[in-house]
Parts: sequence; structure tokens; C-alpha cells
Amino acid sequence: MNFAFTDEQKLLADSVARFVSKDYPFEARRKLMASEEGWSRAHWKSFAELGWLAAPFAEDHGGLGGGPVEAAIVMEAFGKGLVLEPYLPTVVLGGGLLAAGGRRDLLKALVEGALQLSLAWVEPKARFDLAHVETRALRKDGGFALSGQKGVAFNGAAADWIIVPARTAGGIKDKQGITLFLVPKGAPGLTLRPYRTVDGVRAAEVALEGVTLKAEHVLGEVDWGHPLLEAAIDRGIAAVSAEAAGIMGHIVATTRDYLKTRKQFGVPLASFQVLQHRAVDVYVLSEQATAMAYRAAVLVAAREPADRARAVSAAKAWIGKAGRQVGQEAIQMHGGMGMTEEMPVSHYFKRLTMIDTLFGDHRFHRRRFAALGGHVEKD
Amino acid sequence: MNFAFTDEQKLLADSVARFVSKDYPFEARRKLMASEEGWSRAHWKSFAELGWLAAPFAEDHGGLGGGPVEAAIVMEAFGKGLVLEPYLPTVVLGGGLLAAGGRRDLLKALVEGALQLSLAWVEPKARFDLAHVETRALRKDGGFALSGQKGVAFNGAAADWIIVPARTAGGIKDKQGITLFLVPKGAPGLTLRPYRTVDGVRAAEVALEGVTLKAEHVLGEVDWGHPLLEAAIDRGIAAVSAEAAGIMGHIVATTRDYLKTRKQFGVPLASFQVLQHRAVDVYVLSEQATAMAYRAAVLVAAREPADRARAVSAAKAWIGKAGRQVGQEAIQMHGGMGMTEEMPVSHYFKRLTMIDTLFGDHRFHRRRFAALGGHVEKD
Amino acid sequence: MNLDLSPELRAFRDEVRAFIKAELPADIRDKVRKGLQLERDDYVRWQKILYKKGWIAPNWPKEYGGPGWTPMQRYIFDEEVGKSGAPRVIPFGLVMVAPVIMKFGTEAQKREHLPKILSSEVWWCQGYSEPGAGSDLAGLKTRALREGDHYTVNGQKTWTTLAQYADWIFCLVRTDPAAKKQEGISFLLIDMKSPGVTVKPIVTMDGGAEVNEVFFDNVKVPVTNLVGPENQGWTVAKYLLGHERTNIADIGRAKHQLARVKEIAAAERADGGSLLEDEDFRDRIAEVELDLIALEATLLRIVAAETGGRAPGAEASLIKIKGSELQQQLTELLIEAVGYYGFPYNRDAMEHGWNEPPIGPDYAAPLAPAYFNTRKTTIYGGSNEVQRGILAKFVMGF
Amino acid sequence: MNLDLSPELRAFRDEVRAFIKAELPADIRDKVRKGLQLERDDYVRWQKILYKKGWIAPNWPKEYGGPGWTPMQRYIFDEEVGKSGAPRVIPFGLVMVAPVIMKFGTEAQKREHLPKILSSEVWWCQGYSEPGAGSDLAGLKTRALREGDHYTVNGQKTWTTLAQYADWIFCLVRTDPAAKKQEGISFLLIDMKSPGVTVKPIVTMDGGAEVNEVFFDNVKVPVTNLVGPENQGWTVAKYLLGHERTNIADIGRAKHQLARVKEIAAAERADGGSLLEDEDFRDRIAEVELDLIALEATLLRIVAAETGGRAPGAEASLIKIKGSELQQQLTELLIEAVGYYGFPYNRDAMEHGWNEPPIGPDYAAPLAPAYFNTRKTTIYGGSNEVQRGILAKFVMGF
Repeated sequence: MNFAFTDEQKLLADSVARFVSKDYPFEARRKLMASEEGWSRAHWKSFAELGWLAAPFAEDHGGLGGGPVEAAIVMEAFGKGLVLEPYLPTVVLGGGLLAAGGRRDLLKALVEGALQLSLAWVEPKARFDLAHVETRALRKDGGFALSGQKGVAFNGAAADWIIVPARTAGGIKDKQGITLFLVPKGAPGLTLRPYRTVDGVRAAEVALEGVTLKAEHVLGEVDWGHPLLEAAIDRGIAAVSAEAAGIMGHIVATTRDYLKTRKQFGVPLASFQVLQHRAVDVYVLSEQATAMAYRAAVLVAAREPADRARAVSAAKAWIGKAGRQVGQEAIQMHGGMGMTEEMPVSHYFKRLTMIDTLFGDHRFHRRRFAALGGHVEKD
Repeated sequence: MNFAFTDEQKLLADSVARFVSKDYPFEARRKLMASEEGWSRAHWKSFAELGWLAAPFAEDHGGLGGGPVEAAIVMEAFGKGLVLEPYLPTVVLGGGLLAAGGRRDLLKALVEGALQLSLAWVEPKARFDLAHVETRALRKDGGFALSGQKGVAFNGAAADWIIVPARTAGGIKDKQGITLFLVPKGAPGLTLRPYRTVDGVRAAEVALEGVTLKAEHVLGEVDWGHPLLEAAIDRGIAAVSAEAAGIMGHIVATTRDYLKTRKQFGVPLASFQVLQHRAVDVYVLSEQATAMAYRAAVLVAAREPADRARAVSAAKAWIGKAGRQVGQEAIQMHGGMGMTEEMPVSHYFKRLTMIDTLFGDHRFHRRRFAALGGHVEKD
Repeated sequence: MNLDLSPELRAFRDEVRAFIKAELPADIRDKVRKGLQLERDDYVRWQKILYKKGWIAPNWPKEYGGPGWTPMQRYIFDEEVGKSGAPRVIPFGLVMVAPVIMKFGTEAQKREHLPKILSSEVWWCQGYSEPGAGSDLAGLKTRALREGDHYTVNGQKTWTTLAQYADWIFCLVRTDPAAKKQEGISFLLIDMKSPGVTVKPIVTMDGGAEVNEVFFDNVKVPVTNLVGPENQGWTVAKYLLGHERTNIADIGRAKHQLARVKEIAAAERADGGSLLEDEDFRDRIAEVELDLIALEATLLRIVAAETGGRAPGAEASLIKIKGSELQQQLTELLIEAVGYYGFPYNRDAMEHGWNEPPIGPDYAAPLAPAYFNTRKTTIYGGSNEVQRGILAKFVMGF
Repeated sequence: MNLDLSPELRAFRDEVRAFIKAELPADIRDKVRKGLQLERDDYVRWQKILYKKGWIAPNWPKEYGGPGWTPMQRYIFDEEVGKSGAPRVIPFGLVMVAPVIMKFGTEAQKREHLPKILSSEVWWCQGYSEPGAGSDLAGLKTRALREGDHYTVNGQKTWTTLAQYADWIFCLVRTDPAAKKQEGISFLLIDMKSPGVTVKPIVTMDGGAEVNEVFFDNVKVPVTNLVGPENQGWTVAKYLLGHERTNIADIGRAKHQLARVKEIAAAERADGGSLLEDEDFRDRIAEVELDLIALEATLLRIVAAETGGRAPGAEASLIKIKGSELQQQLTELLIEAVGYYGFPYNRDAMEHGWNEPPIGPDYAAPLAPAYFNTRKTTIYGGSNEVQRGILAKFVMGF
């Protein structure tokens, strides 16, 4: 396994880092968060122009020939700026599924910045089980009618298409019998209830009441949506792991600076050995998190689903737990100031906290990793 | 729940503490540990004279009217001196079972200091499951013939009687069908393989090959030994919890003194804030451990076995985990010196480590506690 | 843990329980249970009920209107109130400034303030922390310049809890700027209605605004509002800090929270059953529950020592550390329990009278904000690092 | 993690693997696997085999006999050797003193010592720590008084690993007692057979005696044994400390240990199945396994940076901290796995050639001693507190 970036990857990393530091100051982000849509279409256009939307896709899908490592590079840098734009739902999750389902037409629009997507994988009673799908798709006139509830669909309100896993066969928790549907914005019977999340992004509750779809709205094969969905979520995990690593890197830097600047008892906080060592522990966790995230980004492309799952669950379990510690320590070391909405660090803390929940928390993924037999040495 | 000692309990605590500090210096203990029997018969005689062997027994059993709290008081003080004498196997485990089984004759000898006991509850394949008993007792001529293997029987070599749970009915893991037998020292077919343990006490492997016993060797009722055994082990847990609390208390004091005395970089270690805070954490754990141990000692007398089990499992789980941290921190704060056989702290560390294993480790007991529904408020 | 609660204490506990059951208004109980925002009136209503019963000030001596309870009775009372889901009693008047006035105040101050504190007629807040002096209390800069029969106060306090509701504030102010750090500080009572007092909310990361900045711009304070001698405020402050800590851990409330965790875990689904039946999550709950039990047992040991006549000392720091960590663990369990429905941010749903259907389960909205908000417990009231420093000094002798 | 190991590296790895498989003596492999005590001859035999192959000194430049590998080749080699259950290569000569001699030594010193280090003909040990100077290395007191063409050395070193086997010791000694702490120190090579050198074992809590005190009583050392300029020993020592840390985490050995944990858990019984099938214990293993993976990934990132030409810096402290903690976690897992059979103390069973039947399972005897012994890893080689101090200074800039 080689952790060195290629020259193209270095260029990509530099360009996203430059955007975050120059065009994404925290006060601007605050305004974006409070705006109606919650993010900037203008930024999105820049992302398209800079090729970031095309970065993780193969060339024959209209991409630039990259993959999950490129997505991780973007997401790590976005983590450092808490970028609000829906790269995860539209590009990583949605785009990944379009590619897997061979929808080059939609992908083309996506990389041009003309398409927003949402993946509505959460079901109210499923907790973190992707196979638990109660939403039903009944066959009707050569097409399908979808009914059910989906929760916390990120980017749901902005999405031109919502990708909805629904049951076409089998029992509520069966892996087989799940089909992925592309549900167009404004489809009759589709109701959205949009809201802001505690970590500042946008999501929606999705109600489907007899939403009528045609056969071409199926993404992939009927009944065989679960493997695609699981692969997409695994890529999502690799991507948010990189985002978390970026957040941790930012937290290390701001906490270090705060400790050096802030005085108590007449001396900088950084002169207290207890805080020094705790800041070091946070740094150590952050370094490891970055390594874990890129390891997952490399291995999520593995041919065997179990290898892929082991790698991303390892990263998610480790980073979820480390993220709790890093976030909690950062707030503690910032003292009362860290508790305020005003200080950026509280926003990083909140996002880092919620990333642990996203796609399954660290306990869930440690169990998944263990159930797959833990790490298996190949060869 | 009242944590205040009665006057009698205070006297008992003072008297054992006096013995430990005056008559049990660490160098003397070292010699005892290396002696053939591993502990002192002379001390045992004093224990009898001072009433400590009678302390936890009801008056109608020849005791002084105390109970598990008195046992905890003795064990906490013994913990501070790492006392080697077999109070746990003979008085707490063995004596408790004699009382439960109504053997006043043997109890009389016990409180006089004339009797040693061992409880051979460990089976090689049972891990921490008390109901897992493969040793068989076949009925023979109105009596029984015992065959099987028991492991790590503390005080086995010195014991006049070894109490052996054996199966008289049921399957290997059934609670019913276990009978407790009093096996006399030197019984034909009984082979002992005695050894020292890593924490300095004595135990033995016990092999039984057709050991012939009479009906009066049964302790309690045939087939109904499991509830007695479980109650005895629960009392044992309360007792070693107190011992662990005593050990932690000692560790806090010696670590504090070491940090104040030992110099590095020209100043006492105690001047380093990192070590100060870690020493404080160890103190905090030790205080809580003491409270947990006495809570268990009070509640182990509960009428309902489930209440008893919840309380001792809570203590054992909490103390086992805390003990790991306290022991590890103590060694770390003593630096290289803490690694040596010569420094007493290493011996306290080892005993504290092994107490976590004894009667089931902290993970086992946390699960037991959780399986019983966690803490239940009465009334 | 009533294994050997005496018949008298058992009767006392039953009386407390019956009283709360009968008298705690249902709407308040409901808000607390659901983690909704309490308003000024909610607190005051409940405190007046306790006042009427004579139970509002367990820590006060009988002569001032306290109930004259033993330490164990107070422990039982605190636990029952906490478990019941009653609001906490706002401590700034009853628990903090009142003992100071009793000890250091003039007769006039006692006559003026104590009855109104007891009856919850007057709401107090605490003016200790300043922007440049958080854990380092003695670094405060707010200046009180004596001019005849009054002080002129200029400066700023921060992290002032519920100052928006307060009628009075007790402050540490610097009366002698030339003196060394802990000298030259005085303890002053200030009417919040005085001209020049401004309160500005601080929005915390959970979206709430419970804490405030309080600005003093040439505020005139009569010299008669000085408590204790001028420049001796540090002694007064230390007395206050050491005075009342027994309920700092709030075991009753922790038990209430734990019950809530189990309730929610029983409602959440996992693997076909409830989350509470999930062995892994049950084990996770047990981890926290064991810490709760350990803290409770430790407190009861301290109460036993107190009953035996020993004044509680540095143990208060131990209880502060573990109590605050426990509260954080409990709110952390709650966000773990609720999974994806920790995401929706719906501050309105935390207000009483919000009538739209909830997003996700009805208990979900306050859980992530509660976790975020609870990070404060290890920072305020003397950060846990400061508490460790106290223990290092006074218990370990470093 | 060979996802994109190049064909060349893959071939290299296969070659290493095949070599170890063919050449590592079965009796040595067996001892390592069972955690038994290795003797001097075991180490030397294996090192001579590596020497013959030209692989004994991956960190040496080619001109001195190193194999000329890339950082990634060295990483792979270290990992394969560790995983195979081969003994570790004793580092004091090959990894520690040799680079110092190459950098600061005279031609005569190079000629004299390097070939014998390479061939494992001479066993070296390290004389750094002293009774009053553990983490505080510069506090050392051992005195070397120059008298004509020799020094007379008096003093004491401690924690000297395997000094009982050593032919030579490299020491930090004080040559100018008037100078300030870190000045006035020199780096001296001392023949252990010199009159006045005494080695006394220190029994550690696991019952072993791997470390020693080394006493110097008027030991005469030729001035030609001085490495680098007199009173410049601190510079030499710092060079040594910073020089070679890549294998400090010993990932290969950690993997070997983890495999051992799983092997033993598969043999242990729990609840009718094997302990490895127990969901709770499996989760416990996963906890440690994830830390191993995180450390490995972190190391590989550092190797990638090294390959890109960046010299490893303070990361060595990070690796030391996490690597030592990992080793402790692994031995802790082992005592947890073995349950009651951690109790029997049977030092004899850890020696080769012990023929009695084991007490309990045959793998049990070394497990508790290994856990006790491994507590040292966070203390020695610069305690983890010292490492955190280094990171605080050089990475965080505090």
C-alpha cells in the first residue's frame, strides 16, 4: 500500500485547500448556513469548473479518471473548512450510484454541475441496517408505485433526483429484493419536509405515497439494489472518514493556537503540562485518523465486498471513537469560549460528533469489522 | 444505606490495620512468600485469638455475629499489606459454605484456627461459568465416587477439606444437578499439584479419580449445590472487592510518597502537573472503589439472589476495570523502579491485576449486571 | 439502596415522594421529562410550592427558615426531587449568596435579602467570571471605585447563567487595583435594575442562550451593599465555594436521565427487537450505570462521614469531577441511542407550545443539543482541571 | 495491505518470506511462538544466518555491508521478520552504536568494531540510564577521569538490557564535572572484560532478569575508545536517538502477537463455543486490532514521506507512544483470554527443555509474566511522558 500522492493528486489537494482558505472564511460560511438553501450554487459552479465534481469518476463515465482517493482528498480539505456544499450526497453517494448503474446521461449533467442528488437510505426503524427496507415498490402497469417513509435524506430538498431503495421482494430485513429507484423532484405523491441538521447541513424527511415510476427509473437491476447500495455507503464512509480527518487536523491547529494565545493565571494555557500532553494526544489521534481515512479510500476499491467492508468499517470505527475524544478535548481546552456558537471550534465539534452517527457509529462498525473476521492478511 | 461503621466494626478495622502495619512488614512478607507453605501458621493462630476468623459468622454458628461487612473490613486491611494468609479460601468461601450447609462442627474448628479449607470451583473448560461442571459424582454403595479435574484451587495444598462441586445429575451446563462435596485431605484417588501463583499466593490443580465419599460428605442438598456455590462466590467477590480497595488505597499512598521523593530533571516528580493530575485520578478511583466494595458487602446479604448478584457484579465490574487503570498508572509513575521485584508496588500491581480475573473479569461481570436488568430501585 | 434505611428515614422519603407527586405541576414535570426549555415562571412556581411547604432551603439553618434536616435527610430529599423530574432549584440565591449573607452580611442585609430569597420573590445571579478570567477567578478586572456612600462599578462579567431573569447579582469586584491579585477584591450585591447594567445573551453551540454577558457602565452601588469588609472579598468567595457542594453530583437527576435513556432505548428499534434488548447497547448502558452507582456510593460514604460530624472538604472536588463526567456520559448515551434522529435541528420543538408533528420520534429533538450543552459541566464551576489541582494540593499534598 | 504493492516489491517480499521459512531454525521459531526465554546462542545463531545472507543490517549504508534497500523494502523486511516469529535482532550493536561509529568514529574504531558488529561476533549493550537519571538522561553521574592515555571510569549504569551477554558497552560518562548538565558528557566504548566492571541482574516483577546494573570501579579505558570529541557526547547521543526509529513500533511482531491472541482464544472455551466465537471477546480483539491497523497505516504514511525524501522527525515519538501502548494492549488481551490459567506461576516452564506437563493449557505459563513485563515499554527508551514532551515542543511548538 502506497500512501504517496501522485502529482495530479497533489494538484487537486492544493487547489481545494486554496479554495477553502481563500474563498471559504468562517463568517461567509455562517451566512451560507443561514441562507435559504444553506449552501452556494456559485461555489458549486466553481467546483464543476475546477473539475472537482468529475474528479472521482472514471474517464468512460465522463470523469477525470480518479476514484475514492480523489474524493477523500476533496473531502479532507472540505473538512478543514466545514464546507456546506453537498459533495457527499450528490457526488460521492449519488454520483457513485449513477456510475454503478451506468447512467452516463445523468453523470454528464452531474460533473457539469447541473444536477443535485440525494440518497434516501435511512428508514425510521432500521437504525444502521441497510437491508432493513420497509418502503415498498409495487409493480403497476409495467412500472412501480412506491410507498413508505425515508428519514434524514441529506440534500433532499435541493435534489433533482432522490435515489430511493424500496422493497420489490422478500421480507423486511432481506438483502435480496431491494431495488434502487430514481425519484424525480416534484413527483406526484412525493412529499419532502426539509430542515437544517444540528451540524449545519440540510436534510429532509421523505414521504412516498404511491409515487408512480417507470421501469427506466430503476437504477441497476430489480431486486439487486442492496450490493450497489452497500458499495455506495462504503464509499460514503471512506469520504466522511477523510472529512473527519480534515476536521481533526483543523482542530489540532486551532487548539494549538488557542493554547498559545489564551492566558490564564498570567501565563499562556500552553504552559500547562497537562494541556500540552492532551493537545499532543489530540494531534496523535488526528495523524492516525488521516492515515486510516486514506487507507479506507484505497481499499474501498477492493474487488471483494468483504475486503472493502473491513477497510471502511475499520476506518469508521476508529475515527468515530477518536473523533469523540478529539472533539470533547478541543471544547474542554477552549474552556467557556469553546461552548459558544461564535467560536468556530464548536461547529467543528458538532460536525465531528455527527459524523460518528453517519452511516453507523463506531460501535456498529467495530462489530461489523469483527463479524467479518477482523483484518485478514492477503497472500 | 448507611456507610458508617459501628463501634465494633471500628475496633475490628483498627486491630487489623495495626497488625498489618506492625507485624506484616514487606520484607517479612517476602520471606513468608518464599517459605514452603507460603504463609504463617503463627499469624493464623493470632487471627483466631483476635477473633478475626469468627468475625463474619453469626453467633449461632460460633461466630461473633458479624457478616460480609466484617469480612470486607478484614480484607480491605489485608489488601493494604498484601497479606498472604488464606482468609479468602478458608474463612470467606469455605467458612461461608460450612455455615450455609449447617456444619457447625467444622465451623467450630475453623474459628479456633484449627481448620484450613479450599473451594475447588474452577473447571478447565468452564471459564467463569459456575454451572459448567464436568466433574462427576456417581452414586456408589450409598455414597459417591468423584472423578474429574479442578483447577486453581486456592489453598488446596494446606486444606484439611476441599469443597468440590460435582455433577450428580443433569447436563454439563445445568444449574441443577450440582452437589457440593467435602473431600478430606489425603483421600485415596485425590491428587494435588500445588504451585505458587503469579500474585504470590498458593493454589493447586486437583485431580479426582474415583474418590469415594459417604453421604455425610455432602454439603447442603444433593443436586442443589449451585445456589450455595453462587452465594459463596458472591460473598467472595464482595471480599476481594474490599481487598482490591485496600490495595488501591495503599497504591495511592505509596505513589504519592514516591512522586514527592523521587527527583528527575532536578525537581521532585510531584512538581509535574501531568503526574499530579494522574495521581489525583488514581486517588479518585480508589475512593470510589472503597465505596463500591462496602456497598457490595452490605448488599451481598440481600434476600433476593438477583439483588445480591447485581450488587457484587456492579462492584466487581467497576473495581476490576478501575484496578487495571490504578495498577498501570502506579507502575508508570514509579518508572523503571516500579518494574522491579524489589519495589513493593509491583507486587500490589500484580495482585490487583489478578483480582480482576478472580471470580470473573470486569467484562464478565458488567454483562452479568446488565443481563440482570442493571440497577433496580427498590420500593 | 434502602437496605437499611431506618423506619424514620423511610417515612421521610415516602413523605417527600408523596408531596412531589401531589404538588409538582404536571406541565412542569412534562417539560423536564422531555428536555424542553423551562421558563422563569416554571422555576418560580415550583420553588414557591417548596417554600410553602418549608422545604425550599434544606441547607439553611432552622432559624432562617431551613427545615433542620440531617445530612441523610437532605441527601434523600435531593435524590427524590431529582428523580421526580422536578426542575432544579436555582442555586444562586438559596445556595450561594444566602449563606454568604448569613455569615458576613449586616443585619440590614439579612433582613432585606434573606426573606425574599427564601420566598423566591427575588431572582439572583452570579457575577464571578470575566472574559479574561475564567478558571483564574482572581484575575478579575471589574472595578468598583468608592465615591462617598457608593461605589461606581465598571467592567464586564460573563457566563452569567440566567441573568436575563435576574433581579440581583452578586459580584466579585476589584476595589484596590494596586493590591496583589487576590487582595483588593470585594464582594458586592448589585440591583440589576440599576442604570448602566446591560445583559447580553451568549448563544451557546446548542442554540440556547442560558448564559449571558453582564456589562457595568458607571453603575452606582450603595456602600451598604458591600458584604464583608472591603478588599476581603476573596475570603468571602472562598467561603462560598467551600460551603455547599453536597448536591453537586445531582444523583437524583442522573437517575432520572438514566431512566430516560432506558425509556428511549426501549422505543428505538435495532435488529428486530428494541435497542434496550440489544446486548451491545445494554452493555454500553451498564458501563454508565456502574459509574452512577460508584458515584452514589461514594457520596453516601461522604454523607455518613458528615453525619459523624466531619465537615466535607476536598471531596467536593472529587464529586464535581465525577458528577460532571457522568452527566456528559448520560447525554452521550442519548445521542447514541437515537441514531440518525440526532441530526434534525429543531430548536422550536424544544419550546413549550410547539404544535407541529415532530421530526422523527418525539423525544429526539433535544438530545443532540443536550449533549452539546452538557460539555459545559466539566468547564464551569471551577473546571475539572482546577478541581484536580485542588485535590493535588489539599489531598495529595503536592 | 498489498493492494498496490508493485511486482518488484511483491517479489522481494516473497523472497524474504521464503528465506525465513527455509532458514529460521525450528527450535528458535518454536520458542518465540510459545513466548519462552531466548538464550544468547538463539539470538546469535539467527543473526549469523541473516549476516550470511547480507540482510543483518538493513539500516547500514551499502559500503559498510548494508543491503541498500528502499524505505519500503526495509518496512516489508521488518514486517515479515516480525510476523514470522523470528527473534528480534539485538539493536545495541547493529542499530545503535554502529551508526554512531560510522558518523563520529575514527578509522581505527570503524575497522575494529563494525565488522564484528555486522557478523554478530561481538555483543553490545547500552550504558545510558543511571539510578538517579532515568528519563532525565543528562542527570548522569558516572565519572571518567582522564589520566594520560586512558580514562578511569567510576559509577553505575542501570536498566542495561542483556548486559549479562555483552562483550562491550557504549556509555555516556561525565568527563567535565564542572560543566553544565548537558555539557561535559562524553561517549565512551568500554570492554566489559575490563577489570572493575561488574554486572548485577535486576529481577523484574515478571521474575525475569533481562536488565542489569553495571558497576564501574576504577575501570581503565583507553582514550582511543572515545567516540567524537571529548565533552561532546550529548551531540553523539542525540544523533543516536534520532537516527533509527522506523521499526520502533514493530508492526510485524504485533501482528504475530495478535495472531497468537486469536489462536489462544480459539483454543479457550466459553459458553459452549470457543472464546473466539464469543461476540464480546471478538469485539474486544477488534478494539486492539483497529489500533494496530491505525498504527500500521500511520507508519506507511511516514514511509511514503521518507521515500519522498523527507527525513523522519518527531513522528518517531508518535510511533513510540502508540507502538508501546499497542504492545501492552496485546499482552493484556492475552491474560484476559486465558482466564484462571493466568494464575499459576511457573518460571521453569518458560525455559527451554522443561519437560513436565504444563499447568493448564500449554500456552498459559508465559502470559501473565508477559503482561507484567510489557509494562516497561511505556517507560523505557524515553518514557511516553518524555515523548509527549518532545511532540509538545517540536510539533506543537509549545
